[in-house]
Amino acid sequence: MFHVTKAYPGDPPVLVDINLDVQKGEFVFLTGPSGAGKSTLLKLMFVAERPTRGQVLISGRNVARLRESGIPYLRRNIGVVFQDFKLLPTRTVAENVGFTLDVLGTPRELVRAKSLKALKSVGLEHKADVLPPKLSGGEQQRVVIARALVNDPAILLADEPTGNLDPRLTVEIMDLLCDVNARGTTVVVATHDASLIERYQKRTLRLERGTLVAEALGHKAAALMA
Amino acid sequence: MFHVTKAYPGDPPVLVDINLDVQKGEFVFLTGPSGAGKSTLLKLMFVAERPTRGQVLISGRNVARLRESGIPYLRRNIGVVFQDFKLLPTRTVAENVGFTLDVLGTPRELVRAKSLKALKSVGLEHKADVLPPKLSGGEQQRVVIARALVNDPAILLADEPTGNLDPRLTVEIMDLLCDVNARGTTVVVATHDASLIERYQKRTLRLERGTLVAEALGHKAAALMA
Amino acid sequence: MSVTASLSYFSRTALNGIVRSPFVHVIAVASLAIALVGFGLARMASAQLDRLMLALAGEVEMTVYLEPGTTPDKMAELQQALSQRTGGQTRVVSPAEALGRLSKELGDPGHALTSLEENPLPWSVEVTLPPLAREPEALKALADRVRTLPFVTQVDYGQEALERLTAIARALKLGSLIAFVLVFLTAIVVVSATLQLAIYSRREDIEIQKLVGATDRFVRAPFLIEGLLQGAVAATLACGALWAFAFFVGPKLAALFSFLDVGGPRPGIDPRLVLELFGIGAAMGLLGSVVAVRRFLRV
Amino acid sequence: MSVTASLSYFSRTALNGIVRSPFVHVIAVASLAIALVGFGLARMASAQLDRLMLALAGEVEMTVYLEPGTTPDKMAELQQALSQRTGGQTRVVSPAEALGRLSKELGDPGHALTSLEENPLPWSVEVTLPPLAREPEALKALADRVRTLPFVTQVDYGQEALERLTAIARALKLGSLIAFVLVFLTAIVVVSATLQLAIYSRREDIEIQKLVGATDRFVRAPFLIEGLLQGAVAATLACGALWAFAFFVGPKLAALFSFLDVGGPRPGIDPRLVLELFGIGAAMGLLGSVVAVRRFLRV
Ligand SMILES: Nc1ncnc2c1ncn2[C@@H]1O[C@H](COP(=O)(O)OP(=O)(O)OP(=O)(O)O)[C@@H](O)[C@H]1O
Ligand SMILES: Nc1ncnc2c1ncn2[C@@H]1O[C@H](COP(=O)(O)OP(=O)(O)OP(=O)(O)O)[C@@H](O)[C@H]1O
Ligand SMILES: [Mg+2]
Ligand SMILES: [Mg+2]
Repeated sequence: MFHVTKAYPGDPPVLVDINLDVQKGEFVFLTGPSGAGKSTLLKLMFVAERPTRGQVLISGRNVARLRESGIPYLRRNIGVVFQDFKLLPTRTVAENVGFTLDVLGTPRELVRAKSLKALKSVGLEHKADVLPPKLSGGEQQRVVIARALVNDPAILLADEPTGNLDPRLTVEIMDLLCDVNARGTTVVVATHDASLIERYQKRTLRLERGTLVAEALGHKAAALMA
Repeated sequence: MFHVTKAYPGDPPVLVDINLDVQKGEFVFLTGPSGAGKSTLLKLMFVAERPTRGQVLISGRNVARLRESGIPYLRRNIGVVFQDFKLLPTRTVAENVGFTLDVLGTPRELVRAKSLKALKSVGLEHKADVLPPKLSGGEQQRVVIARALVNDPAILLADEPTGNLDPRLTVEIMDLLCDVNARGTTVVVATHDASLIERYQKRTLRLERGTLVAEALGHKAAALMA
Repeated sequence: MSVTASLSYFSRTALNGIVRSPFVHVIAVASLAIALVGFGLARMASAQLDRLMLALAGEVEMTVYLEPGTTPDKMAELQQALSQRTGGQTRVVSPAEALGRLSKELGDPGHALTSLEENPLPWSVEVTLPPLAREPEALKALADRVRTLPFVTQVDYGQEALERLTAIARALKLGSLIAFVLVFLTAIVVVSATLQLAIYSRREDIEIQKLVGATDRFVRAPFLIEGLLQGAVAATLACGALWAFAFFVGPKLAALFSFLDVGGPRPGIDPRLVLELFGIGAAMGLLGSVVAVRRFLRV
Repeated sequence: MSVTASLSYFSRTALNGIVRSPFVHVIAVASLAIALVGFGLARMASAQLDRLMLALAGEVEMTVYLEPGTTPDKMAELQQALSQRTGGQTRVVSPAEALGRLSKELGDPGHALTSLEENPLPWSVEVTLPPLAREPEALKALADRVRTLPFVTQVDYGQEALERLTAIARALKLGSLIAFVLVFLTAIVVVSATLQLAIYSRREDIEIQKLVGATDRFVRAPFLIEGLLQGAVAATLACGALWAFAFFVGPKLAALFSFLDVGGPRPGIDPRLVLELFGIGAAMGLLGSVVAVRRFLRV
């Protein structure tokens, strides 16, 4: 799904000559120190940023050259958990989650039902009608996860999805992501949490200063992080 | 520093009859599941929220009844690392950090020098003149820590200060907080990270659904979290 | 999604937007309403001004003096010719009548005039001119032509007074045109500024909408509906304000000119003006939204 | 912190604010400037209107007709009395002069009047009235008093024409008052709205400032300086616009009234008006900031 990529949004290049291939239906961890370029890499897949050079192939299409008007249709197939949440502070939690469905033109009742189901899967159905600023950090993070999952996307990009969650919830959420993956969704998770990488034993890519320095499975990768 | 406290910001009480005493110069971890009320407890100490009942004593003064005009002076003695960062997107990193000093009326050159020093302590001196939205999640988190430390506060409240940091940086930042504590600052850290609690062996308070359920040292507390 | 379903979704979203951040909407509506009131006042003033000027100008009459000894036959002939040429009503005035009027105009001291043995005044024809011929230039041309008719010795039409009134009318027209242009420019600046700020305050919404895969059209639709609604509400408010103005201030203004008999009772507001206000309000709201939302669609 | 140091800090912060989000500031300045231009135009129009009305009213004269057989002594006495009472210039007109004027006014056909054997007109005194006495009511009272003087038979002063002009003047004054009030209300709404939105877009800044221990005064100061600056810039722009208006449009307006001799060359803009504009601009900017910032200081 991914080919040759380079990107230089700032003055010094943030990502340098990345080569990477994620299979359909795969579960991949992306790790690396703060500022390594993990979020940037995810943004490229999502066309929130365009690569300076190289190409990003998703289902065989080079999204790096996708024209403006095509972007929304690509994004509808990708669920994203943003590191900085990006919740609308003036809409209720259920509306925030349902947003992804509204965009697809899903009928109103169905939107509400599906949103509540997604919220339930992250344990927040009781907060459906609350405004995001009144939620705790971990609750907000789970809302974002619910939003990313609500329309069963083909690809799920999760940027630090458990940074604000306690260990028990972290495991629950990761199990949820594994379930989603088992149902066919390609999942890419950027994380700093070595215990997760160790626990789930998935393919792990390590970024450092914009280059891919290691690719390993489970505890080998976790060992590298210490 | 703390006495009897209760708080009900929302409909169901978020914190119920909390009793807690933090000594001057102590280092305390605050832990508990998502939505337990850790952030709310920190906000009470900071007078960002007022308790519905009970009192919060800081250096012998009941800040729950502090009048509006007294709040700024209290806050100048408290450094805070917010869970949601709260950086000004239109000011550079150095300016954001220097903000705390500007408020105190520190001369301009000194502000710049001190800000750079604080940024250096979190490893970000090279990003001093960048705007916050151009930083990675972990970088933003470190800027907030630098801002909280820049004026050597008497009390440091840190809400999930390492949620977006890789293990190596997490240890660096925690060591920094320990240094600050060693120099006499009272430090309260809210965190989900069991490995931190285990590693640092400090007094740990566990909140669950608004009540203090356990108080233990180091790995005993960490064991409870699994 | 069916058209009705999406329309209902967009309307709901627009209404939600209005309910949730009433502040910016109140401001946008207020500025639109003020602009429309300005426009409506300018229109009403311009209409009133025309009527007022007609009334102020009063009856414009032309007096055509005849040679002594013109026979009644010739007079009738001339009267007809004048009627045709000017399109106004004509009336023959005898020297006796003219003297009577003159002495009346002079008041008491003029009384002595009626006792004169010999009437020094000539026969004349008075022409009441239709409004079309009242422009000073047209009148001058007409007078020149009439002067060449047989038996006519002189033509009089209060040239100076007419020119003065026409100048006033022109100045008022120009003044109201300037005021109108100013009001309109202000309105456009203010409305687009407020709407830009209103949408600026929602750039986060737009950004997030685009991030979850909304098309530009999808993002824009609720804003356009909001703009339309704002325009309609503003037009309603403006109509109310104008009606109140016509009701409370109008009579006072009219009273000042009561001696002029400006015409029947003032109509509240012209229904055409109401339509115009709604049309312009909706157009401005829509246009403002289109322009304003465009700046924030590039994410 | 010393006063100069904090002033410099606040000014720097204010300037930074302007440089970093120029958009809201441009809008605030634009709406302030428009409001000030409206104010300035209203002031200029009102001043011009007064001069214009004086010119339009022309010379107001009162003619006092005397009894036949009044001796020159008595006339001189009366003349002096009238001078004192009215404060205007007086002039005795003989019947011959009066008849000559009348025949001239009547034009050609009136020529016959000069050939009359017996002059039917009385002696009279003409009083040119000073501006103060030109109000119709004052004039009427004056005429009534003059009428009771010895030897006076009648007093004439073109009552109708004067009333007409006065009515026009009043309507214009009322109209410009309404326009002025409208412009001013609009200005206040627009300015406070824009400033509120401008500050609304910075509520995050305020919140964070307060969270790191800034006092209300500390938060407010840069906004106040911004408001002052905006007011000053807006006043400068408004002066420029008014000057351009006086320079380009003024002569055209004046040309329309050239026949009236309104007075010497128009002064560009009155320096007092410039001062007023700066004062009002600064006050509005400041007030707008104060009001707007207050809403966001409760965190
Ligand atoms: N919009 C931008 N403009 C310029 N530089 C940027 C921008 N976004 C990110 N960067 C820089 O790119 C680098 C990589 O950022 P990125 O967010 O990809 O890091 P990350 O791996 O996600 O880090 P973290 O684990 O802290 O979230 C950082 O040094 C950051 O300062
Ligand atoms: N402003 C608010 N108004 C109403 N309810 C609130 C508000 N802020 C927080 N809450 C509620 O209070 C509860 C505790 O929130 P708090 O932020 O203290 O949790 P936390 O322990 O910090 O959780 P996390 O680890 O997820 O950050 C949550 O259920 C939250 O929904
Ligand atoms: Mg990141
Ligand atoms: Mg929290």
